[in-house]
Amino acid sequence: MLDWLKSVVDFISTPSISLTLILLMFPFVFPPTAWFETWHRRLGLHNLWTNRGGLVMFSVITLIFVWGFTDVNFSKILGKPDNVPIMILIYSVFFFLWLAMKSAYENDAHIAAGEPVQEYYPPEDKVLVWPDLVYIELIALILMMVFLLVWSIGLPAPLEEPANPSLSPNPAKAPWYFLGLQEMLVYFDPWLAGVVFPSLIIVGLMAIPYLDSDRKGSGYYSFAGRRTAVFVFLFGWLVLWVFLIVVGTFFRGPNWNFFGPFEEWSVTKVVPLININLSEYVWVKLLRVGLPANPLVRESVGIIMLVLYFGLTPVMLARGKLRPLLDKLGSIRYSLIIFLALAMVLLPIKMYLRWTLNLHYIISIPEAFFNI
Amino acid sequence: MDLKKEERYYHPDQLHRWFGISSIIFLGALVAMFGDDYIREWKTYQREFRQLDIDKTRIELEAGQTKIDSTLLGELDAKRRAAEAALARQQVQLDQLEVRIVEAEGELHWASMRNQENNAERDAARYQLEQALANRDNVKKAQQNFDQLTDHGRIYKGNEEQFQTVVDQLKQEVTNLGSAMKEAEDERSALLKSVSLLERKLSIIDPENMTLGNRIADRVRDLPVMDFLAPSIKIQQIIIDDIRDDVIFTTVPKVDRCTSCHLGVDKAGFEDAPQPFRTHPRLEMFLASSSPHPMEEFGCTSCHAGRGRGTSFSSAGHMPATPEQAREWKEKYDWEELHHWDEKMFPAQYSEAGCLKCHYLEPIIKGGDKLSLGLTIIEKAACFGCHELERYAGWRRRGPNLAHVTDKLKKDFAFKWIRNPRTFRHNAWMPSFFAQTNTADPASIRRINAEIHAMVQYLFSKATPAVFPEGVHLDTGESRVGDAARGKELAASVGCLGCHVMEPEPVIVETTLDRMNQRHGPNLIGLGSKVTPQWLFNWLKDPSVHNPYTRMPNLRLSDQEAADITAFLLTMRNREFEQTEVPPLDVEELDNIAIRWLAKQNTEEAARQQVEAMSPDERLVFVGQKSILFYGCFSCHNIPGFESAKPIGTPLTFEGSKPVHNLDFGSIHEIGHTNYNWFEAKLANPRIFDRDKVKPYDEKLRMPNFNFTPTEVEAVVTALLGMVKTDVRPEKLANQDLASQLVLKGRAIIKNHNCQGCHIIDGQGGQIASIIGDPNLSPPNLNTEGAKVYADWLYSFLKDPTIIRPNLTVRMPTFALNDLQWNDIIKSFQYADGTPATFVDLHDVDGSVGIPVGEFLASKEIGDCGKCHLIAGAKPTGNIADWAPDLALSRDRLRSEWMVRWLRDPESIMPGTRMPQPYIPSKEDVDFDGAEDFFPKALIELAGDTQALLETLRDYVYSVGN
Amino acid sequence: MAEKKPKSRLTAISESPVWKSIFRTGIPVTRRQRMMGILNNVFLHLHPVRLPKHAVKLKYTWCMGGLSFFLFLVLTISGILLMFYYRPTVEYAYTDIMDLSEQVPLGIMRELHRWGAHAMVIAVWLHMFRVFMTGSYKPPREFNWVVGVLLMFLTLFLSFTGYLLPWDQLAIWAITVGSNMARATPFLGHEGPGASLLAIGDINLVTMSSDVRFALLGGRFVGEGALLRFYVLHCIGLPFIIMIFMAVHFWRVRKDGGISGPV
Amino acid sequence: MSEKPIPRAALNTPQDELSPAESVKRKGFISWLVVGWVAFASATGTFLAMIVRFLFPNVLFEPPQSFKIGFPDDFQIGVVDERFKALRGIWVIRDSEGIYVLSTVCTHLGCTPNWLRTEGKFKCPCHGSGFRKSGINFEGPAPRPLERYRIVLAENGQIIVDKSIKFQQEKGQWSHPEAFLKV
Repeated sequence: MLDWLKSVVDFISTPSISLTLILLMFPFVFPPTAWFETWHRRLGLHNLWTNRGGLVMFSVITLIFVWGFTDVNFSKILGKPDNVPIMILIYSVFFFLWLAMKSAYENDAHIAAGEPVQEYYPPEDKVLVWPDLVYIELIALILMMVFLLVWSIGLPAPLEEPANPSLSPNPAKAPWYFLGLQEMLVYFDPWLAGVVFPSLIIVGLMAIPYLDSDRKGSGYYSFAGRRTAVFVFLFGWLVLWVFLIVVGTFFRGPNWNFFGPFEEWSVTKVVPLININLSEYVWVKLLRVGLPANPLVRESVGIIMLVLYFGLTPVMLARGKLRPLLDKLGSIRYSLIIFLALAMVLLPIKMYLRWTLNLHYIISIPEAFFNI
Repeated sequence: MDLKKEERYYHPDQLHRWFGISSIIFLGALVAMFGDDYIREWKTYQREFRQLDIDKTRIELEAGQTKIDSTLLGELDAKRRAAEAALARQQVQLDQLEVRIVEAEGELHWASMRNQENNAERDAARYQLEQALANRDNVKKAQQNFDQLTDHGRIYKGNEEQFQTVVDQLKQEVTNLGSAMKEAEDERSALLKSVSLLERKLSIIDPENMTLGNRIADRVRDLPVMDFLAPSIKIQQIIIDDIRDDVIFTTVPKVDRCTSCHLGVDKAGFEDAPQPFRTHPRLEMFLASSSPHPMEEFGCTSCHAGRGRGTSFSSAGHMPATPEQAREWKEKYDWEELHHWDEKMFPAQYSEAGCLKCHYLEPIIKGGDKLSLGLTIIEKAACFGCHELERYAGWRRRGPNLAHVTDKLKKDFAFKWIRNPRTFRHNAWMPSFFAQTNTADPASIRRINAEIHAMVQYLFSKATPAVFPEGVHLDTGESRVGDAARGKELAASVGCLGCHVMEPEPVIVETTLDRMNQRHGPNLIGLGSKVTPQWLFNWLKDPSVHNPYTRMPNLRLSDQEAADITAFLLTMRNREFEQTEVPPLDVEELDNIAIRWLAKQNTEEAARQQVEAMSPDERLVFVGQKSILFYGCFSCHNIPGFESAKPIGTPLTFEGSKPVHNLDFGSIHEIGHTNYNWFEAKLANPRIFDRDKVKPYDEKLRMPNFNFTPTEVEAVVTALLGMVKTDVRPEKLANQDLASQLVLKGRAIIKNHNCQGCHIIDGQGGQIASIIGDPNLSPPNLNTEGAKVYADWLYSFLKDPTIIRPNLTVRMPTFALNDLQWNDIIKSFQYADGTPATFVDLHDVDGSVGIPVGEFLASKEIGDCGKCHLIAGAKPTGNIADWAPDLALSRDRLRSEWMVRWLRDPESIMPGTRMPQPYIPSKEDVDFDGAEDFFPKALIELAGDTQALLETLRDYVYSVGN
Repeated sequence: MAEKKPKSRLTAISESPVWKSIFRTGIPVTRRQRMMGILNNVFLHLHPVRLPKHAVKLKYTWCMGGLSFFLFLVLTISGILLMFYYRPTVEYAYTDIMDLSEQVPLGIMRELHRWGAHAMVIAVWLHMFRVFMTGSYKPPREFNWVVGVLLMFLTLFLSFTGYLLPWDQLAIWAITVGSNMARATPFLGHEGPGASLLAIGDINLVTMSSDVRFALLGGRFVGEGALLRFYVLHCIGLPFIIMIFMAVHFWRVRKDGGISGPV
Repeated sequence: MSEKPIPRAALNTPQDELSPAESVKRKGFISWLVVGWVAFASATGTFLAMIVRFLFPNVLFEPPQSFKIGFPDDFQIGVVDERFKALRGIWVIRDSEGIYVLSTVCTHLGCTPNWLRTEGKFKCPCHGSGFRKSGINFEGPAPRPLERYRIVLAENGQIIVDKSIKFQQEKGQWSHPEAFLKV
């Protein structure tokens, strides 16, 4: 029974399955539109952000970890000193997500009832910084220090074999906070996954205040008034960053093969790694004429597709559903938002293309190191 | 503008102007900074060298082009044109083929992709199957899946191969069509190969031969700021990890950037180029990758010293060979001596100093003649007697034993000799201690005379007569004085001149290693004024009686021979020396000296009383003892009472590494402030640094004067400079393998006992041949000795030499070496020739077939060995000068493999030997009617097999006398 | 008055000229003293004197910004101490780290530093999360959000540069994988798209030894040069930059109207 | 706080703005201002150039890129020689026609693949890229084949490998005469 359960978990953890599940669930958990909101309520998912919901989430996570520690394979991964931060990350992300959403829902209720939000105090109702703030800060620091000391005493920092450039460990992993990027590397070339996407992340984050023209919802937790913005942010942060880190840390083993949490990290594991470029699909598989010599002709399909993706989609959307957005933001801000969003969505799209079609590159010009 | 209204103090114009001006200056300063960083000596040299290389390549190219046969080239061109035209006629066919190839390749690509995909699936299925088998779960399904994919794989692979064949065939057709063209092209490019290589080189380095793009790039790539992208001008650097630079706290790998300017140093063809581009003069020894010292493994400063990291003329630590060169450099390179870096470059004349730190085990360093000479002089002059030198730790005193001096000399002679040996023998090795530049004043002379009297007294009072071993018959009377004329002949022929010269007057001969061999022993002049006949006779009979550690060997002279030589040697006298007066002993001075010595530990008054309490003779002995200690006579001589005295000089083991500021230049400013300038001056006149100094006598410099010639000074300085603290990792040092060490251990004994005075060993020595006149009557060349003779034969021969060549008058003497030393010598020969086995069974002669054939080949009609060789005692028929060893000695003496090697080609082993190559019949030689009548049947069968026939000859030789 | 004596000694100290010269306000008991205590202290001066009530509620702030700064201070102090025992050379780096756990007194400093760094990364992320969820990036705080994003990036880069210093397999391979992305930088990396366009004639200008990765590593692969460069960046370069941005960040918090809150 | 005096300079009153006539009059200093800013901006640019240039040393203390590996006969036909993997970062492979040298750097992210003799392929442990013995990639994320290095004969018959010159298959460089040593 337990073995069966483990194999189910292993199966569900496969990125293609788990990502699909998450993508399906995500809009219902964080409804970006009124339609989803209805279903969100109907499914009772709003109960997640209550004390009871929090307790359930906390219990489930703890249960998984406790269960994990009883398993030979899972405990090996969980027990790695440098993976401990991930556990802390998981706990704290869930806790603070719950805390933020709970506050937001409470505030939403207040707003709906026409009352001031929880954070609201009349302007004249102020407190002196000494000693309240100074004091809680001091206590927070002391507790943080205690936390660090206990962590340090309980867990020695890792030190592996001396550096050896000719012997790469299997798998060789980046620091955990970059494992999201490393996971992207499976699907994109380094120049995209390692350079362009991180730059877009930074630029996109910095652009947030300039793109989000909605002035409401500043200074208090809220969801209902800015559900789309929160949805996009949480999608980027939770799914494309934290989730990928968790996958990269816990589920990527030797040869960068995927391993379920309860699976043994076997170096001999073989999965069919078939990579077919879009050009090969077109010219070789479909037309059976072999690849044209000229790279631009060869990759024309991919180039056209990408141009359409980035060029046509915004126009189509502007004509359709997103017309109000365009009107509200103006064309520059609108294009920027759509571009960033399309780039963000390109990642899961490419993942699915890889999983379903074994698609290697949409555009593949290795001569110029230009692969997408 | 109303400043007050605007609440301003400065007028904006003023501020803007100052801002503008300061910004421009700032910009200018930054640009100047880049300029300053950019202009470097080595860049100029690299540009110049490139031009040099271009010019050279152009000349080579021109030469190459003229060498090409133009008619042949024309023919080939025509052939190619024809092929081209033929190919053009088939263009349609070609185009069709191209189309078909593209089509087929498209199919092939598809098929191979399908196959690859299937393979990937199959490998994964295999893993699944393995997992299933291990877990005993779903095996059947996994097996089925795997089998199916495997089956598919077989089909897909076949499919792919099928398309591959089609593509290959089509391509083959294209190739066939173009084969004539390709052939023509190939022939043409083969003809032009050397030229096109040069052309290619020029297209890379010569702007005139570059494409436009490359010419622009050539200009741009070395511009300031840009020059990190793809510079053509860059610092060249060699890092050598196992030769280290000492930075006191630790050592760091050597880093040599010399080749940033010395760009042609490792390339042949720049022998006549100006510096710094010239090719190294000994490329076969250094820098070339096939040489023993490849550049990338040794760099430059490992040998030449200097600061390898330096990239400018001065900062590299260049040092001029002469003051003229220094002036020239100052003018040309703005040279100044590098400060704050001890290890400056060796000036050109001292380059060889660099060899020693790795080759320190070699008594004679091949290719380092000056260094070897320096070391030999150091050994001969016995510098290590007074100066501790680790290299010579454990070496014995080099001068005569004075424990039995009374047997040999008179006091009179001793006084005059000590005062200045050169008055007796113009080239004495014993240095001059007295009346040097710092002790020539009357007071010093007075003291010196008294001291010499005292030393002589000490020596003669402590000496005892030599004790001869029981049963040794030695003459003690004068009756044995023989015939001087016969003695002269004997001395010339028996081998004395291997180690001694007889030069009554100074001769102008450059000091070389060969000359040092000849001057191994003293110049044999004036002995009649020096020694007693008895002593000389006894000494010649057996030198070890008087000095158990003497290196003079025993020539096994008969009593008559010894007497004759004695008589001859005694005829040589130095009348002038004999007539020199010995000044009387100055008793007052003697007392003063004694008091001064004693007053060092006591009050003056007590010292005086102590002296007064001594008898006159005691005073002499006391002062004599103090003086011997002061001058260090015991360093070279065995003197009773000083058996364990310590050396008195500064240790020289790491003299080359001594910081210059530890050398006292005194008031000598006319020489350069470097260690080698100091060494030069010191060796030329050891007292020079006392000039203009006021010192009591016993604090004056007392190193004696060896009267070195400039050549000798240079050689010794080379050796001294080489004595450095090394940070060379063992793997880089020379002679770290056991074989080399064994070779060199023996070679050291060989050098010490001057075997090379008579024999040629390692291509060096054997000067006695020039005195004997005929190399064939001289001691043999010992080339391949280790491979030649059996170890046990050699051992017994060296212990007790027997006559091998009866026609030689020169004799192999008996050396008083112990068994360990003999073993070292024998091993040295063996390891040098790669035949280290000690015990070898004598060759088993095949008596049935070999001997008769060999005998036939050696017979009078064919080889006629008996013409020169003794055969079991039978005298040769030929000229006595051509006599050769008795063949009967061969079997016990000569190794069987060496014999065959020797017989095959004697000249290659002993250049100049009179031994001819024996006649060995070939197959054709025996291929005539009636050959059976002439040749033995066995020989005819073997004919053509040189090795086998040589072996029969050897076997015959071995059979002689057995 | 005798029973009041001990108290008066304390007051005597707090009223002594020395005390007053250092702490100008005395013990903050009165309202005025409490205000002046904040105003007169260079460190506490980061805070305003008075705050809206929600700003002292942990449920609102989570204290993540403060903790990030505190962790930065912990890392600075422990980092400076570690520098006394650590030499950034390929010979010594690894063994020095080993000695930290084997012989250096309180070598646990390394654990504090490493885990503190991880904690700081998490704290910075959560801080950003909180700021987003409360919409605090909205005007007038847009620019401070930008600075905050830069600070987050710098935090990651600081952590990344520190990751190499133990010079073990974990370190060298994490940095090899991480820094190899740099060689694919468009135009600036020798294996990046467009790099081959930067050529004149046959001469490629962007090569293995002239691209952005080389500038980062000081060599063509992760070796001695990389160790030293990462050390310098980790200990001097990045802390210097991050401190400048932190100063701007804190300054702007105050200048943009203090902590965010509902109007 | 309104009782605080406001500096006059901070007041943007209409009088402060320059009339067109005034601005013409001030042309002289405006050009100084322009010169100043241009010079200052260039100087700042130069300063940045200095920082960038400083990051690229003139020499490298890395192992030499060109080295000898022995004679052609030292290598057996059909064998992937791993002797130089650790020290030099190359595989030397001899086939029936000659010898070529492969880089041990995976073209994906620079890990070091392993030669699996039984499977006849190079397999990268980091992300699972696979390469054939020729260096051609056939599985995993590697975007292109392994690189080959320049290989030539020295005058004494030894093989010289020069890692500073590399040949990429996708650029068609493997047919270059120095990418392959005919034996």
